[in-house]
Amino acid sequence: MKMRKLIASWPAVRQATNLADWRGMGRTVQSERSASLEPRTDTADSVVRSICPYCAVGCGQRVFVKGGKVTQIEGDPASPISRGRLCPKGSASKQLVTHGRLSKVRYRRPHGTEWEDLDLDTAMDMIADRVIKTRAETWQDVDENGDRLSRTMGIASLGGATLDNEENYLMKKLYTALGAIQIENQARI
Amino acid sequence: MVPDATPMSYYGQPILKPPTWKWPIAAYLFTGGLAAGTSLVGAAARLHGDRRLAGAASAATMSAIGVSAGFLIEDLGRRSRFHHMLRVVKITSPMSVGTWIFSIFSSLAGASAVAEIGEKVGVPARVARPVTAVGQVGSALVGPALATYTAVLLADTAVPAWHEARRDLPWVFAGSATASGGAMGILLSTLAPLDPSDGFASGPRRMAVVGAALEVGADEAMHRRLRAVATGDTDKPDIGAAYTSGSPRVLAGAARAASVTGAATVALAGRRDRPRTRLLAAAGALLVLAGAALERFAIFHAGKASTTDPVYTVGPQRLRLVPPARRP
Amino acid sequence: MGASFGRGAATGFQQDLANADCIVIEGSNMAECHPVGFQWVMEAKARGATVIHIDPRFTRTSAVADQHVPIRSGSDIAFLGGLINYVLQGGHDFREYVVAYTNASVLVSDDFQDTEDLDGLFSGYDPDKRSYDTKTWQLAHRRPPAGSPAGAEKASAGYQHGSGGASPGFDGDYEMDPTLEDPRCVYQVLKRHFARYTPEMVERTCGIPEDQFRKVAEALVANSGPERTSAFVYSVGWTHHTVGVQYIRTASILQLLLGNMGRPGGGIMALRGHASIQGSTDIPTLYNLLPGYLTMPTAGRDNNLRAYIDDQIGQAGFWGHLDAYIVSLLKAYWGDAATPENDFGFDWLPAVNGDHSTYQSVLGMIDGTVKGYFIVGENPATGTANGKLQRMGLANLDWLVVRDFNEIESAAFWHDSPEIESGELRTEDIGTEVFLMPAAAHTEKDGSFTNTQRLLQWHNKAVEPEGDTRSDLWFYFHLGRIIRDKLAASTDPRDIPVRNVTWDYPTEGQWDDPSAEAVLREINGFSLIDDPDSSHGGGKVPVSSYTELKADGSTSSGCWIYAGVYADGVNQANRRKPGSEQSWVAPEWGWAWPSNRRILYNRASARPDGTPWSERKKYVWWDEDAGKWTGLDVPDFVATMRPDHPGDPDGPPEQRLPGTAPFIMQQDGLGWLYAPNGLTDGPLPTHYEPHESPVANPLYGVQSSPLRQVFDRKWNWSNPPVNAGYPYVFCTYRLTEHHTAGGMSRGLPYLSELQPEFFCEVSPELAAERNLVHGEYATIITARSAIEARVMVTDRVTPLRLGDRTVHQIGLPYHWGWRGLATGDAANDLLPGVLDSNVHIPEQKVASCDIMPGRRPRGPALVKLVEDHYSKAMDGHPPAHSTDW
Amino acid sequence: MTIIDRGSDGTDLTLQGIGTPRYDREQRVGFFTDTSICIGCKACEVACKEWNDVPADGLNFLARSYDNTGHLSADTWRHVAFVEQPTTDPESARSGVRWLMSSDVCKHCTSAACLEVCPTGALFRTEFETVVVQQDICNGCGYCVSACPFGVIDQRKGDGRVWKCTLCYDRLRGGQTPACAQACPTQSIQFGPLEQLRERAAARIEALHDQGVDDAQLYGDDPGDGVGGFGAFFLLLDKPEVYGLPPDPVSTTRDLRTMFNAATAAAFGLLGIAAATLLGQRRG
Repeated sequence: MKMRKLIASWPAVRQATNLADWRGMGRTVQSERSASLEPRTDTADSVVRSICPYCAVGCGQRVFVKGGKVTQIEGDPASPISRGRLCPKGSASKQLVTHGRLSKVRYRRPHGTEWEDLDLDTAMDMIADRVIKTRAETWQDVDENGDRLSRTMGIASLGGATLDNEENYLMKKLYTALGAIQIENQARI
Repeated sequence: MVPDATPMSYYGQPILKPPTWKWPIAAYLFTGGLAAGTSLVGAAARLHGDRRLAGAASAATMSAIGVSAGFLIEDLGRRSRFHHMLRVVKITSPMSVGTWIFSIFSSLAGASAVAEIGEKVGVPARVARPVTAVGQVGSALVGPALATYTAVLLADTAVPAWHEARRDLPWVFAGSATASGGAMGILLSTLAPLDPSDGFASGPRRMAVVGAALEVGADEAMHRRLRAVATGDTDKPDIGAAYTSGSPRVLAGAARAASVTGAATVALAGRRDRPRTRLLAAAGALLVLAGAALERFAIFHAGKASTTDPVYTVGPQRLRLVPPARRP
Repeated sequence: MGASFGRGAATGFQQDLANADCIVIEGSNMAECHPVGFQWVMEAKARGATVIHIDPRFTRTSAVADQHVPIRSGSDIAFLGGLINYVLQGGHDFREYVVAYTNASVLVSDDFQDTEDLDGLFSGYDPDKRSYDTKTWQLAHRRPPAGSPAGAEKASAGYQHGSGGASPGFDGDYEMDPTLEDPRCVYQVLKRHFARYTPEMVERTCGIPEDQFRKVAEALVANSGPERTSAFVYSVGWTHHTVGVQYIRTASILQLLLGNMGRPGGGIMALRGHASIQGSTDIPTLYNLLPGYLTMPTAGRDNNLRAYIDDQIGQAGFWGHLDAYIVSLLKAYWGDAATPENDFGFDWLPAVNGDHSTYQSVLGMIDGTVKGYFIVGENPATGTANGKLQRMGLANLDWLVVRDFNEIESAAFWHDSPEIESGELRTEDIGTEVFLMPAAAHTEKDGSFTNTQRLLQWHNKAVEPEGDTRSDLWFYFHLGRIIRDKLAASTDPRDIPVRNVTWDYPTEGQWDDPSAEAVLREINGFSLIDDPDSSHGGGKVPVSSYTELKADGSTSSGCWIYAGVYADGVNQANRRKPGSEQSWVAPEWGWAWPSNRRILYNRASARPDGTPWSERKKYVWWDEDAGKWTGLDVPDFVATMRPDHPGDPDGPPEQRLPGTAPFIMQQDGLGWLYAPNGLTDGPLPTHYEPHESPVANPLYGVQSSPLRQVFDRKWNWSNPPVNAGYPYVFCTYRLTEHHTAGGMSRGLPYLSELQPEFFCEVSPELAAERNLVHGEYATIITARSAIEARVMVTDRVTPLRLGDRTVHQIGLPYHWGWRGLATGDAANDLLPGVLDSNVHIPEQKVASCDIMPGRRPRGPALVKLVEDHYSKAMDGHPPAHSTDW
Repeated sequence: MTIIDRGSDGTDLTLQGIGTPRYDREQRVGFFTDTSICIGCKACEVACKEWNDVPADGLNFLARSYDNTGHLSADTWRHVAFVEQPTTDPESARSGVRWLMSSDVCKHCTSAACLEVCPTGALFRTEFETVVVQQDICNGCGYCVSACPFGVIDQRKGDGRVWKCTLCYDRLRGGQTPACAQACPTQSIQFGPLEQLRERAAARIEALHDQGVDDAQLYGDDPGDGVGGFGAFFLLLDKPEVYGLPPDPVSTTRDLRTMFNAATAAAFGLLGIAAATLLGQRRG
């Protein structure tokens, strides 16, 4: 029986049986794979509404996920701003989030010549110690004419425009509680 | 300066993609023609009753077929899928038609060769003999198609130097196949000398000479036709220019020289099949074979050359177009 | 924007550009840098609008514009001033609008002296302190304003109220002349100020032929008035100048005169570069601001909460509720620890005293005062002006934390940088300890961006981050948690705020991510009165608008202008009602601050009596029967205030403004043509040459802005102006294919192959003059450094005729750096650190340079080339203080 | 010029014209690329590559204005061309320069040379009447590469098979818009039923001519051209060759009859000569 099916599926035979396309340019030569093709977005586990991370137009993006991996990022037609469209950078978002990503903490010791490994929790602890130490060493209670400062001029921070509002909020709140005031971001360049 | 896009093209960039085929395909054009020509010699010998020459020719044909198949499969991007060529019978594709011609030709010639061998190892003559004859003559009848379909294959492309030569290429290839067959006939008969009394030996010589003449004549006609297709460009005035520089020019010249001298030498060797003339004829045959092969390579390279310069594509097309009528 | 209208943000939204009859794109290359937003300009063009692009280069925006006007980088005020002069001389202003909604009719005090009188300086200039005393700029009042004494001695406050009105202390009770005849009224002051900005002067200063200038002027005038509106679009092409804020002021004045503010198809569209740069100024990771454009306490001035409030609270308009906003913020920060008794923890806030912007910090690193540095999603080593200065700072730190997707230049400087290559730095000598932490992408975390039209849009987490990759929310939450644990037992008073800060966010997921929604709820704010019988059954109830915030500590709000983003307990930023299923204003997609208004000051889209200016430009109007304002958008006005409301001096601050005052954040509710406060460098924009210009100032004796901030020191010397050593002008810009400093694009194959190499764009004439060969290399040199670029000789860059001399301009896209796939020199290495006095933004869009064919030298020879060239330009003199020029 | 005879149901084949198999279900879809509103952003190039996982093809600075892609190939299925031209038109508001931008793509021809010459049936006419290479069939014979009059399709190095735009065949089967058309910020690339696109293009060209843009021209909208009309046609602002497009492309299959006749004649010629030269001898 398998042989008969094989013979019947041979396009040359199908040219004879399906005279509409006897020249062998359409359905008769369509392979099994082509006949069952479907877009990977249809077979995604989930699609998530997102916003492009690049510029401030704020284009809507749909992120398709399968097996815990991002399989496609394209425009969100529902967005009244972008109407489903994207620029070259926005269209490259899938590559941005999947290509060449650093996934391990890198650590360089003072005067070191190489990157070293460092596990995340140790790194967090080391950074916290350094913040506390530098803050203590450079704390200013009052200025020269006795006006309250209660700040450290030893710690600075740069960045925020590519971050979420919530991240900016926690950063400003933590730095302000620590008395670090030299906080800046791309709004100033 | 960002070069102003010359009106002829986009930064001088070719319009077409160069053919992906490499030298094995050019070689196949020759070996295909050779197989066809040789099968004709073999069949004639078979009909003529000269079984020794016929057997030699059959062997030669089969080896040419083997080499041809090797070339064809070698050039494929995905060699393991060579059998996909038989997936469909497509009359709009000269390559599909050609594949079926090649298959039919090979199976007939193959059957004949197998039967001949079979006879030697015990298959009764009354069974083997007819298969050998019918196979060989059958394949010979398909041979000409095998020789000329490749011309249609090249012509049915956007390659200017090939498409504009579509009326002449088949005759060039036919002539070339005839010459090759004749030449191979001469060589076979020198290796396996015929009975001098038998006038057959002069056949291959005549075939080689007439074939070469046809090849050279058709080639000249092709060049004249290509030169008639103007491009409107100054340094490459017509499509014939594809043959006037680089390897096409060298190959075309060599092909012409080899074919002509080869044919002359064979002609000089005359009709008598004597030891002295046999050597001369063999030398001529080799030259004729060389001429045929070089002719194929010349056409192959000229075709590629004509895709790398947009002049050959845009020029003729623009001259052919009435200046686009200004819409009201 | 803040000084002119009361809020420092885009006044409209991108879709509204489709309603414009004329769009002027200047200081922006919208088709390349905001291509998907540009569809709305194409929509306007399809409806017959005129699109004009004014840019030193002919770019992809110019290719589809109706008119491209090549302009000399750095001369925009001369051009816009010329347009203002054209409007004023011809009386083309939208008179009814101007008289009702701007301070054109207000009289300026007698002792104000204009730059026309003092050859480039305003009255009140103190050359030693290089600042102005704004006493002489004030407007004339019939009676002294309540609160601070009239004309109090005040240094011109910086652009503190990015989004607030000018600093308080005034109210609307002015001496006025509605006929605009009185020589002391703002209209006439304006007329005299710009009288010399004639079309001939514009041609001599900007290199714009007169016919081109007139074409723009006529297009703008023809497309303004009741029936037609014009829009301006700008971006960093304006802000990256030492007089950047004044560029925007000039456009604001022009748009006010033409009556385009607050109206559909009008306004000024500020296009921001990063996904949430507007968000990062609203909830500012900035030194001088607290969330909602509240100022950081200033040492000496704001010694306690009462002083802080009294100094800044507005007499009228919504800045009148400053107390409610600051108290609500303190309640959000300190929670229950903030009580009326301890001034709601006001003293736990650190104080600022002066400019602590990023250049001061970098100089601090070089001088050793700044020891620790966090770089979060930014790349200063190539993205900030004067890359070498940045890298020298990084090399002198004790420790550095970089959070990004890969090893960007700012993380690799210690083993791979131009200075390592030139030998100025050696890896072993660099003592900086570096932590490079992988950051999560937008698909790996929940959160909201605020885009260029003040719209908060939520992006949902799609996948979990892998390996050590974490979101920055995770990083700061856990860093805060660890620090608080380590300081839990501390008795040191400085650690009190660290203990009191509210830090108990719920965490979720396999990496204990703090809930971004919880943070947004805190930003939105709660009413804290535990009202058991309220519909929400007591407990903290999200406030629905900033009008609900109280000053008695009964409400909290992390950012008052974002109050309402969590109205009714729903994350409004995550609303996704498709555009096709709602009006073109699309109010139910995301949430725009303030209070989801899409066009600000939209009261001005109606006549003083509340009826629309025209049927075609109807937007918001007074509905007599319903007794409230209505229209296509949320009215930017007190909903029920009648148009003929006279203004109740004793009522709440917002009631003190009359019903005809569209600019509700301003003290007087008027659009400020003349800005007596809010700007450090003058009430009116004045043309000054860029800090480094090959041309002398044709209008005034003062060459460049007297208040520009310069740091004359090693690695930051300036090119002397009008100097043969640096004869050409260059400007930096972006391309569609790459993103800012390249961190998010030069590592991607699909983008790198579109623009693989750093190139410079030069005109055929300059190429001939300096024999630069198309496709080959050229070296561009300034006092800071020399870089190499492939040469693109193109007609799209035109030499400009300024009177009898020609100015050549060179275009440099600044995306490149030495890490990633597409590598090259960084254009920012050429630039000096010279800042605008209002907002401390460096001048990155114009400077002078020289250019020569061939590649740059490698190794120490590079430093020698730069130094030799500089000393030749200074003909041997040592580096001079650039403020003397 | 042979008119492609669609015949009743396309069964009538004349060697002159090649009927196109008709699928009852789907309507023919295609692209209309209006280059007059293209802003050269290359979103189409990236969106195409991201959807189809097309390999990147090298970092090479071409110094051809903003085009560093060069041309269509096996690894580039959308290519944006940039042409800088000095304008002599005094009235033109531009400062003496015009910058043409156009996103090139496979034309999905009505009479597609690649499809017609493909010997294995790898290339086939889909139910949307687009032309697609079936990667599980193609054995890299390369015939289509020589046959394409536009130089669109090409063999991929290291892979051996040929690749080109599939008009997002898988997306079409899911009822979705091709990736490039969806991404295009100004809808210079418009996707839809071909008939509709042709009407839209006619109206657009009319409007442009009224606005005095005289050299605006449609390229590939005429079913009577050498390839029976394009499935992806263009509105250009200059002659096609300025963009690297052939002015009068032809699918050589239209001359197939003459070619086969010539070959048959030559074959008989060969047979004749052989017979004459070899069989003319009497034995001994």
